[in-house]
Parts: sequence; structure tokens; C-alpha cells
Amino acid sequence: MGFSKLTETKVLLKQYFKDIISIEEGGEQRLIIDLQSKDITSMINHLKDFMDFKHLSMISCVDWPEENKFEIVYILTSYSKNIVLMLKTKIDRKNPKLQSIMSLWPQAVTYEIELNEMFGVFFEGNDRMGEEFILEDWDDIPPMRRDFDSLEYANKNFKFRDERKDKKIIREFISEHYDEWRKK
Amino acid sequence: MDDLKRPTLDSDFTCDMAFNKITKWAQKNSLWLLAYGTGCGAIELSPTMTSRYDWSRLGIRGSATPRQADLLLITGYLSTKTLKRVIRSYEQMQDPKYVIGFGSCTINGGMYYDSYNTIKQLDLYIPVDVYINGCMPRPEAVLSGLAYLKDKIGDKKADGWIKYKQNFEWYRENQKKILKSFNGDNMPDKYNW
Amino acid sequence: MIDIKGILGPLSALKFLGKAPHTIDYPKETKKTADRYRGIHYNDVEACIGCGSCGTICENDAIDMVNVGFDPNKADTGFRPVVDYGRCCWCALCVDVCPSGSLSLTKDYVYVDDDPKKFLYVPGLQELGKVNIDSTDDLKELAKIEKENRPKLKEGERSWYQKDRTEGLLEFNRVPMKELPGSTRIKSFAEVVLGYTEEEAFMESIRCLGCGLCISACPDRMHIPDYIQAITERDYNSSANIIYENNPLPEMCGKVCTRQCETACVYHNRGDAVAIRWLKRFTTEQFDDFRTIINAEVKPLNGKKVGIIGAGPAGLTVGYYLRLRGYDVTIYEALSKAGGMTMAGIPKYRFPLDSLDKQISYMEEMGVRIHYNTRVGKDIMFDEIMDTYDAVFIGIGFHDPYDLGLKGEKEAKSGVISAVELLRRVNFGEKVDVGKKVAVIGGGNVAIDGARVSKRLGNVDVTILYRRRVQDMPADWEEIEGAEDEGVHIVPQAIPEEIMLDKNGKVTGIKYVMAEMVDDGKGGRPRPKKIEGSEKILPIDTLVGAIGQQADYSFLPDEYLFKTQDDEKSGSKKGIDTFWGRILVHGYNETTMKKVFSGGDMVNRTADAISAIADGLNAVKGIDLFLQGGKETKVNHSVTESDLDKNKLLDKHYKMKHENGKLVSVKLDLSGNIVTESVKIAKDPDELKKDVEKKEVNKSTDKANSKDKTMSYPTKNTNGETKKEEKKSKSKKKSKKKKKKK
Amino acid sequence: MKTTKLYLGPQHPGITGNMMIELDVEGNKILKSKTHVGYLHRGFEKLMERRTYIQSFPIVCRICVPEPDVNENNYARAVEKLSGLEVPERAKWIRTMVLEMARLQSYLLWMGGQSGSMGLYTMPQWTIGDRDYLLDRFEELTGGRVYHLYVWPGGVRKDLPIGFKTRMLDLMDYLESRMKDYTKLMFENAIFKKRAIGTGVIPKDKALEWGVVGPVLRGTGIKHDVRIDEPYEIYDKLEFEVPTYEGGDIYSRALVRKFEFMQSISIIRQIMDKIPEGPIYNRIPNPFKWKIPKGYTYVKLESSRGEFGYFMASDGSEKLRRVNVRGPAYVHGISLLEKILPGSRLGDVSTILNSLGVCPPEMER
Repeated sequence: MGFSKLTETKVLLKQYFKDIISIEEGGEQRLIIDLQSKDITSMINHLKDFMDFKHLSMISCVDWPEENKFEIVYILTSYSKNIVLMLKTKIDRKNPKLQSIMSLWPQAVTYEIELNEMFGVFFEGNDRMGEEFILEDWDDIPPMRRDFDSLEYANKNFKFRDERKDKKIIREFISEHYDEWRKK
Repeated sequence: MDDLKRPTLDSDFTCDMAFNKITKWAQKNSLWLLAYGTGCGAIELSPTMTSRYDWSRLGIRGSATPRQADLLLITGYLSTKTLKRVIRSYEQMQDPKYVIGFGSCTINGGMYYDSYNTIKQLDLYIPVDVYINGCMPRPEAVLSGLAYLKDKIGDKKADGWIKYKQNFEWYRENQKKILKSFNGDNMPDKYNW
Repeated sequence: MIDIKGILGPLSALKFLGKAPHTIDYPKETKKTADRYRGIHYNDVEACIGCGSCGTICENDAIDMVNVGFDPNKADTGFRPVVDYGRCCWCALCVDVCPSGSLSLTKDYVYVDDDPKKFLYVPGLQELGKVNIDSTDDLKELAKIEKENRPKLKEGERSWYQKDRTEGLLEFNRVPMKELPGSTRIKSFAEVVLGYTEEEAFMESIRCLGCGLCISACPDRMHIPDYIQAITERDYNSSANIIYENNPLPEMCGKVCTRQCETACVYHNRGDAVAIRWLKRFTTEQFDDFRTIINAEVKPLNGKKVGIIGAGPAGLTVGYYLRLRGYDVTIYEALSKAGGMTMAGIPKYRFPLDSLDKQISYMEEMGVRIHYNTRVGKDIMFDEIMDTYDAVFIGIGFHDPYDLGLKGEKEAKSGVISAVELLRRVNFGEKVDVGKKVAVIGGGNVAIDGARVSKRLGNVDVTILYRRRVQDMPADWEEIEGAEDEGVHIVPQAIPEEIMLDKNGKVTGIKYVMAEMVDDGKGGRPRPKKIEGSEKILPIDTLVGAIGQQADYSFLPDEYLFKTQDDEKSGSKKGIDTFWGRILVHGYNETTMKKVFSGGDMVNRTADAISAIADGLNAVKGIDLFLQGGKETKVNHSVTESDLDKNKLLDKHYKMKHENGKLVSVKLDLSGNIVTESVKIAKDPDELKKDVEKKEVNKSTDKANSKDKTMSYPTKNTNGETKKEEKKSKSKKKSKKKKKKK
Repeated sequence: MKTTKLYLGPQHPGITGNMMIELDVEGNKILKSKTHVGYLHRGFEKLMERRTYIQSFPIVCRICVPEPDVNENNYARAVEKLSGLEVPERAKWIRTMVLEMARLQSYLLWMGGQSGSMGLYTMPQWTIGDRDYLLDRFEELTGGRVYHLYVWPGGVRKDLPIGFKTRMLDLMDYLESRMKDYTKLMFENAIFKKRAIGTGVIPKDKALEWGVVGPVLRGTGIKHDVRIDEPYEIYDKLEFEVPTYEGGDIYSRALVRKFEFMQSISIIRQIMDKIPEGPIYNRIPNPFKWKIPKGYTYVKLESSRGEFGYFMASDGSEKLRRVNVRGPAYVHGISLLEKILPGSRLGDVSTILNSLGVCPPEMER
């Protein structure tokens, strides 16, 4: 049988990139790779040109405010190998900057604009950074960040019907109503 | 909402009763609606307009431009970005004009109540004549909403457009709270019908 | 090239020209929706228990819980869901998590209106759009909707609902508890219940919905959802700490609590309640010693001393929590071990000794002083206690069994024993010989315990004689089943008549007569009626009586007892007032006598351990307020007044009093004086007596009289005592069992 | 000739939804195009971060209005993958059937839109009317017409109703017979052919790089289908073919869809034939407290418009850390449209939009 394509890719990548933080299998046909942010462009270039990862499925971002990091995730697919790669890299949340990959895939532009708008991640080399994409006249912090509270914003900006102001949560009602002698 | 002036419909019509009746009859039986699917409800409009439910038998048909339309269907949630276009379209429509709000989202925010980008109460921004229950309303419910509106027009109670006219400042103020770049250039402070 | 086929092909559409259209007539004929179409909500407001699960699951915040005029009780908060159709998305998750199964969706879907306010409505109580709701105040008005005027669900209208327990998101089945098999367990006093493993406890704890209905039913208001949540998070340390917040005997409660909480659990109606008791037991079993994990702060001694009579659950609770608050606490216990009835009255296969020792030793470690083998009235006088301590708590419990009142009982020299005594002797390691055949009279938990203990005393044949049916037994269904597993015979509808004796006065048998159940004619529960000529004789060696207990007040000197007549005459005499064997308390469990507090079985009606702990906690707060108020001469409630809702306090400040031969309730002021005229006429004694009979107070009049020699109760001579067995609330499980039996 | 700026939408009959295309035109010829989105943005991904796993399930289907089941399925599979929740066998079969039904109704809707955009107005009357019969089956099975809320983590919500199989097979027969009429009216129609062949061409060598997926990709002659590449649910137990047509224009895409329509009918017949008995869902432990271990996953499936992916990150709590939805329209409607519209005629814009399967709600979520 020999190696499966997944193991083969894993070994190849490990050989080629010494700086990979971790590489693990995330189920069938999935590889999850942690990288340092400086390696991400060269890694993607290599994957596209030499390892046949021709299809860019998605660029996404996960916010980890407790670590003060943004985690940018690139999802690449190789149709010939039948493998989906999840390349992850963590960048500083205060000054989130990354190299753009718009020269490799035209659709990367859109993903990058969206991440810029929704998280405030800046992609160097993308000339459409800062463009209004989905939102219009946005005046708060980028909305997909974890520290942006959507409900609070809605309460501040929009009006709800005022017929149902005295909503009660049963658990709280019971504590109030039945726990009287333990009130401090 | 209570501080709004209640319009009197008859005062707008100086013609005699017979003419009045004829116009009402004509208006309610030829509702042209603006082809503007603003939310998910648009998906139930295609069954409603095609062979199975067939709303043309009620005298309803689509029209491409707001200038020819009588009826604006707000088919669900409105994002703030769309709201601006909806107000623009609504103000371009000719009198008399009617608005139907589809489903929960137009009443109290619906399932997007905690979203940062959708409005919660439609009637703060444009007057709504009829609300239809559902998420989304079935074609049958849509038809019953249209039938209700027709009755309302016949009874001269569909007066949202007059209300808008008479309480224009109130509506404008509400709209400006949401739409930050609502300036004099693209949105005149006077009603421009 | 011209595409002839492509040009002519569309003309084939002409063949449909004459065909009937797909169009459906509207509104002449409403198209039927599918059988499971998710339409407008309907709520069976009678079956709804107001747990709020629907509101919690609703991702759109569409459901509010509002009191729409239903009275709250233990298993029902009185709240009902109000659905906002300006939010709903008809996902029916609320239906899938409805534990009572009352919520459903119907096939209705059309609702059109021009007033957006009308899209807020109470399903099951009003029709959509019929009532205009401007605020929640309007909802209260809905209470006026009579039952007949509420919207009815038509046949076949209900579309999306939980058909049975297998549907929906809730797990109605409890993780089964492993037990020793019946044949093994009668051989020893080893603990019958084996306890949950960690995984089982997790699976059971995660069933909890966290609504908190159980809190409303727990006399002690334990923070049940919180400690269950801690188990779910596998944080047993904080779980134990939460339990210790208001229960110093958690392991005891985890093993033998009457768990009224479980009858209030949302799962109880349609499935198995969350095993709250077993989960508490699981938490306490995780630690060999509580000292290392409980983070309670023990305040330094503040110089005040409190004396406690009786080291039962109530006394120990008072001792523990007062010690935490910095009081010097001394407990006097007549027996050689602490724990009161939980020590002496609970068989050790249910509650092993080391569990108790673990808890008591922790308390003693905290600084609670316990004097064992010190009977107040004999080893130390009550006067002395009153003089020594700044406050006194009486928690002596019911240890004195009722006599059976059968012919031959007095003459019997051996072979008649009360269940309480039997249990006490067995628990204290004495050897008891019950012979080979034992009959137990009674149907409560004490009777069952007596029977099961007798069974373990060797190769004994045990029979329980009970005057009503099995499903009428006040004992826990689990206990009854356990007894049956162990081979105890239960003879229902058997009224004992006479104890047969030999010439030495030894019991040889018992004569009983079978009974049939007759309607009492008042809609109450059926009464047993003797069937003439059905007498039977059961040969026995020992007769165990378990028809109830009472308190022994002989330690109280006469002047400390409240005498109404004297009081009225002199207008000065004050003392501890009792009523039908129970000490009357009000507010923070203070008695009518200054600085004396009381709690436990001889105060509350439920008479179980958890109520005793609740009494204790209440008294702790009362004693604390009283002593910190600083004036010993009069009970200072001024602190309480600001602390507690005044009305609520006043409500409790009624006491019963005899006036011209009638019972009246009298309002007391904050220091316990009668301040107003009699405000509310209570039922007269005859009626009360009937009430009591209705509740099947098994009384034995002549014996009660004999007890009265030592106690001067003004009115007690004709009326007996409520049985201890009544404490066990009859669970609905039993009615299920009844069906099974049939 | 003068260059004119033309805004197509958001309110326009030729637009597939609430979106806007900014066009630079010179006469009838398009020079430049730019897509503007955001008119339907609700912030789903943010909303799902605020909800527990089971609470998110009712809102995912709203992401793509014409084909909600795809989202439900993806979400359920992603949650199952992260949590390790097992799905009973029967549920997998039912899920596959639901996906194929969704594909059928989506294609019927597409046929109406595609031919309607060319002025063939009989087709929408037929196909959307016939689609309603599918929606009836959906309603019977799931309790909802458009938003089905049927596939949830652990399986599906309710079992097949009694007599469902017969009615479903009858409907399949009916749809198959209707395909002959559709073919005559649309696929072989001279007007349709004239306008579709050679319009909106995507070059084969660029297709993969531009991120083209689904029927559009197969319309350029490249054979990729998630159902074969990475079989999910029970697709490895079914027999079906994946068609490809060279050409890369609207007509080859249409033919791909027509072929797949027939394949879906055959798949549903196979499922109805072989579906095993058994339980339909494994209950999640507690809807309020269910926690999912930390992890990342990317699940995808083949929707009627191509690869539909969900990227999901959980942080070990009751709520999602992050979910990102990759709809095929995101690429098709924005970057691809900007590539292929220049050079085409103004009248073909809505035709091309329809043929790419652009669906605004999933672009902006």
C-alpha cells in the first residue's frame, strides 16, 4: 500500500518547511498546519505551484482576545490529492498585518477585504484595503471582533417594541422569591 | 408612535363620492408592486406569482420601476444599507402607495434582533399598512395579506402614505438616526414627490 | 442553419392550453397544511408548569415568562410563556424542550393585522390578535379569561408536539442507580445503594435544565441547579461548597432525604426527575474529609453563648452556622451519638455510621461542642441552661412512639416493641431478638424501616399490616419496593384488633380484621371499613408498632410552658406555647418565650430532616439578629424589620389561641405580644377534629391522655398527633405504581 | 463612444436578489463591472457566536434562502465532527434524500430564473409551480415550506411520515415526465440556444484558479464534485454519474444542470428503495449545557451551485468561537463576475448572473 496521500503530504511538508509549528491530521482528508506568520506566503506559494493545491476555498479569521491574537486560517484544496489543508497562523491583535496573496488567486482579494472590514486585519499588497465592502457608514470597532457586543450595539442604535420590558427569567425569579432568608 | 398625527383621508379628495368610489375600486384591483426582494421573503413571492397561487387574478403584478408601483413589499429583515435604498424607492413611488411588512423581522427584529446591521421596527422609518405573520409567510398568508390590504383600501383605511407625508419630519428624524451619511445631496430634507 | 426543432418545440406548450390550472381557489377554500406544519403556538396552560425552558432555548428571545394570573405553587411558578411574533421563527425548539409537553404548534398560520402590537400574545389563553397588549400589565388582565373562554384546540389541529418521551431534545430517563440485589442485602446491614460513578453522575447531572423549580420545593432552599451544574463541570469542590452553604449534613441528605425537590422537578410529570439526591450523595462521596475542601470562614468568638438541646439535624445546623458566625455553641445530647433521629431512626443500610461520623467530626473540628449522654431535665436542668446561655435552641425531635392502643398491649410482658426503639437499639449495636415471625403495624417509612431491619436480624418472616391499600401508604415508593424485593409481606387493608398472649404475657399472635375501602362521602380519600367476620389470626413472635411518634416535653419545667387560661387571668405569664404536641414558632423560629428558639420535627408539619435543617437555618438568622440586637430583656426584631419584608413577617405573626372555647388566630406584634383583637376566626375544634381525621391522624386517645400527665396542654387531651409517616409526601410515582399493580 | 456608468440593482427585476452591479458600459458593451454586496448582511457569523450549538441550528438555514438544507446539513456535520456525536444510519439516508430534494427544487427555481431572464415566461410558471409539489413533500417531511429546520446535530428531527415513499416516487415520476416539456421549451429552444451558446464563457484553464466550483466548473469540462471527491453521508453507497460538458458557456452549464436533475431523481429513487429502518437521531445531552471540545473543522458538500463549506472553530464552551461560511456564490458573484462580465452585452447580465447561480444572501451572510 505504501503511504496514503495524506501521510505523504505531511512528510513532504515537514521536510520542506522546518519552521512548521505543528502539523496534525484533522479527520479524513484534512491537515491542520500551524505556521509562523512570516512563512505563510512562501508556504502558500509552494503549495500552489509545486504541490497542486490549486483551489483556495476560504480565508478566515478567528479572534482570540484572551491571547491577544488573531488567527488567520487559509483553507486550500488539492483536487488531485483530495486533501484540504487548513493553514493557520497567529498574528498580533494590536497591529494585525499580513502579506496579501491576491496575486495568486483573484478571489483572495474579496476575502481579504472582508477580513479587513470585519476584523481590521490589514493585508499588505492588497490595493483595495479599506474599501467599504459589506457595511456602510460603519462607525464602531470591526463587528466580528469578539469584544464587539452585537446586542449592546443593537440596543444603542435601534429601538425595540416596549411592550415587553419586564421580562423575567424563571431561575432568577425563584432565587428572589424563595431564597428570602439567605439574602445578605 | 402615538404622537403621530392621524390623517383624514377624505380631506385629500375634493371630488365627489362617485368618483371617489371608482378610484378606490380601481386602486384596490390593480395593485402593482415594486420588484424589490429585500429579504428572504422574496423566495415565497415566486410561487405566489406563478401558476399555483397566481396572484395576477387579484390584479397584482410586478413593475420594474418605483414610479409605476403602488405597493412595496418589505419581505423580511432590512439591513441598514438596504433601508436607505428602500426609503429612496418608497419616496419615488407615486401616491397612493402601500407597504406590506412580511414576517417577524419587520415587527420587532425577528431572529436578527441582536444583529448589528438590521433594523428592528419597520414602522419607525416608513409607514406600514399590513403585517403578515410568519417566518416566512406562506404564499397563502401573503395572499391573505394582500386581500386584507385590498379591503383596507376599499374602506379608505390604508392611509400610511398620508401619514408619512404629514409626519415627514418624525420619520426623517428616525431615518437619520440609523443612516449616518444621510445628507442633503442624496436625500432632500423635504418630501420630493 | 435554422434550428427548426428549437423554434417549433416551444409550441408543444400549447397542449396545456385547455388543461385545468394549478391555481387553488382562495380564500374560498383554505389549503390544508401538512400534518406536522409548524404554525401558531398553542399552550395547554393547565399542564404548563412555568419552568421557562422555552424562553431559555429561544434563540430569538421571543418568549417571555409572565405571570398571567396563575397561582404559583411548589411545582409551578405560575408563569406562562408569552410569544412575540415579532421575533418568532417557528423553529419549534421551544416545543422540543418543553418538559411538560404542554407547548405545541398548530396548523394555523394565517394572521394578518395592521397593528404590530397585536403580534404579542399568550398561547392557550387568548387568540392571536384578540387582545391588544401594551405592556405586561395588560397580561395580568388575562387572568380574568375564564376557563371556558380560552381558545380550544380543535381535533387534529396540533401539528408539532412531542408525541412521547422519545421525541424532542430532553432525556426523560434517569441514569439507573445500582443497588445490591434483595437476596444479598438482607444478609447484612451493608449499604443498599451503591452510588454513581463519575460518568454516571455526569450523565445524570447534565439532564438538569437549571430552571430552579426544585428550589421552590426544597424546605431548605438548597441551591440545587448550581451544585448540579458544578458536577456537570466536574468541579466537585465547588459543588460541595455550594451544598455546605445551607446544609451542614449533606451526606445524610444525599442518602436519606425525602427529596421533595424531585417531585417538583420538571421531568417528574412525564419522566424520571433528575436524581438530585443521588447527585448530592455523589458530591459528598468524592471526599473522605470535608475539612480540606470547605472554605467556610469561621469568625472568632464574639462572647455570646448559645445552648442547644438535642444534636439532631436542627440542633447541629444551628450549632454549625452559629459557630461560623462566631458564637460559642454547646449542644446537649441525651444519646451517646449525635445525629438525632438520623442516627437513631435511620437503618444503617440506608445511612452508614461512618458517613455520619464524617460530618459530625467535621463540625466538632469547627468548634461545635457536643455533650453526649446528657439528658436535659436529668443531667442538667433546663433552668440552668436558660441562665447560662444568651439564647437557647430546642430541637429534641419526636422520639416517643405512640402506643398501639390494642387489647392486650398493656398486658404483654414481652414481644411488643416500637419501631423507633427497635431501630435505635439496632443502630446502637444492641442485640435484639425478634424471634422468627414479626408483624409490623403501620405504613410509613418508619414501619418499612422496622420491617426491613427485622428482616436483617436473622431468618425472620416479616409481615406489614396496613389498614389501607398499598398505594395509600405514606412511605416512599422506593422503600416499599425495596421491602418487597427483600421478601417482606405486605398485607394491606388489615386492621389489627387484638394481641394474642400466652399465659406468661408473651406475644403469640395478632388478630386482625380485613377491611374494604369505602368512599368517605366528602370527596376525600376512601376510608377502610371493617368486613364483619373476616377476622384472621397471624401467629407472631414480635409485634412492631410504627404508627407515629411524639415529643417528650418532660424536661421543661412547668413555669416555662405557656398556659392560656393562666395567662388570660393574670395577664403576665409567658412561656413556650405548644399546640397539639408541636411547639408554636413564628418569624425566625422564635417561640413565644423570649430567647428560646425551636425547630425540627416538633415544630414543622413535614417533620423530616431537611425541614429540620431549614428550621435550624432560620433560627440561626433569628438568634443572630436577636443577639446582635443587644437587648436581652426583649426580643429585638428591629433588625429584622428592615431586613425582611414587613408584610411577610406579619403574616407569620399569627398564633392560635383559644377564646371562649373557640380557636382563633391572634396577631402578634414584633416582640410577641398580642397587639390586636382576634382577627381571623379559625375553625372550631370539632371541625378541626374532623379535618384531622380526614388526614388520617392515627390517634390513640386513651394513651395520649396518659402522656398528658407530665405535660399540661390545655386542649390536647382529646386530639392526637399527626403521624410522623405523613412527612413523606406521596409521590406521583406511586400512582404509576398503582396502575402497574392493577 | 461615451462611457456610461450604470447601476444595476439593488432594485431591478433582472437581479437574482438584493445586490447591485456597477457597470461601465459603452453602448451595449460592458467594459468594467464591480459587484456591491451587503444589502442582506445580517451578521450571521456574529449571531452564531452568541448562541449555543442547538440555538444556532434554526438560524443557519437562513444563510442561503433558495437552498437552506445545505446549510443545515453542513452545520450539523461540522458540529458532529467537532463533538464526535454519532449519527444513526437511517438519518444519514434521510439527510441525503433531503439534500437531493433540495438540489431538485433549486434547479427548478434556476430553470425558471434562467429562462425568465431570456424572456421565456412560460417556464417559470411551470417550474415554480412544479417546485411547489416538492415543497409540499418538504412540508410533509419537515414541517416547513422554505426553512425546513429538519437536519440537526445528531440526525434529523422527525421520521418519514406514513405513505411518504409512495408520494415521493409519484412525484419523481411526474418530474421526470415534465423534463420532456422543459427540454422542448427551454433546452432545445432556438432562442435559448442562440443566447446561451457562447455567452459568459469561462476559460477551462482559468476555471480552477478563479475558484469556480460546482456545475459551472463542470460546464468547463473539469470533473470535480464533492460527492465523489469526499463522499459525505451515504453518497459512497449510491450510484450516480457526474456530467461534464466542454464549452464553459451558459448552455453547457444548463446542460450539466439538466443532467444532474435527472441524476437526483435517480438518487432519490435509490434511497427510497434501500433506506434502512432504525432510529433517526441521537439526542444531544442537554440543549442548554452541551459543550463541544476545542477544535477546528472544515466541512463541505456539493450544493446545487457547488462546494459549500463551513469552517468552524470551537473553544470548548457551549458556544461557537467562530464559524465562517463559504458559499459558492461568494466567489461566483463577486470576483468571477468581475472577470467575465467585461466584454459581454448589457442584456446578458442577468442571464449570466442566473447561470452562475449567484445568491446574494450567502455572499454576505
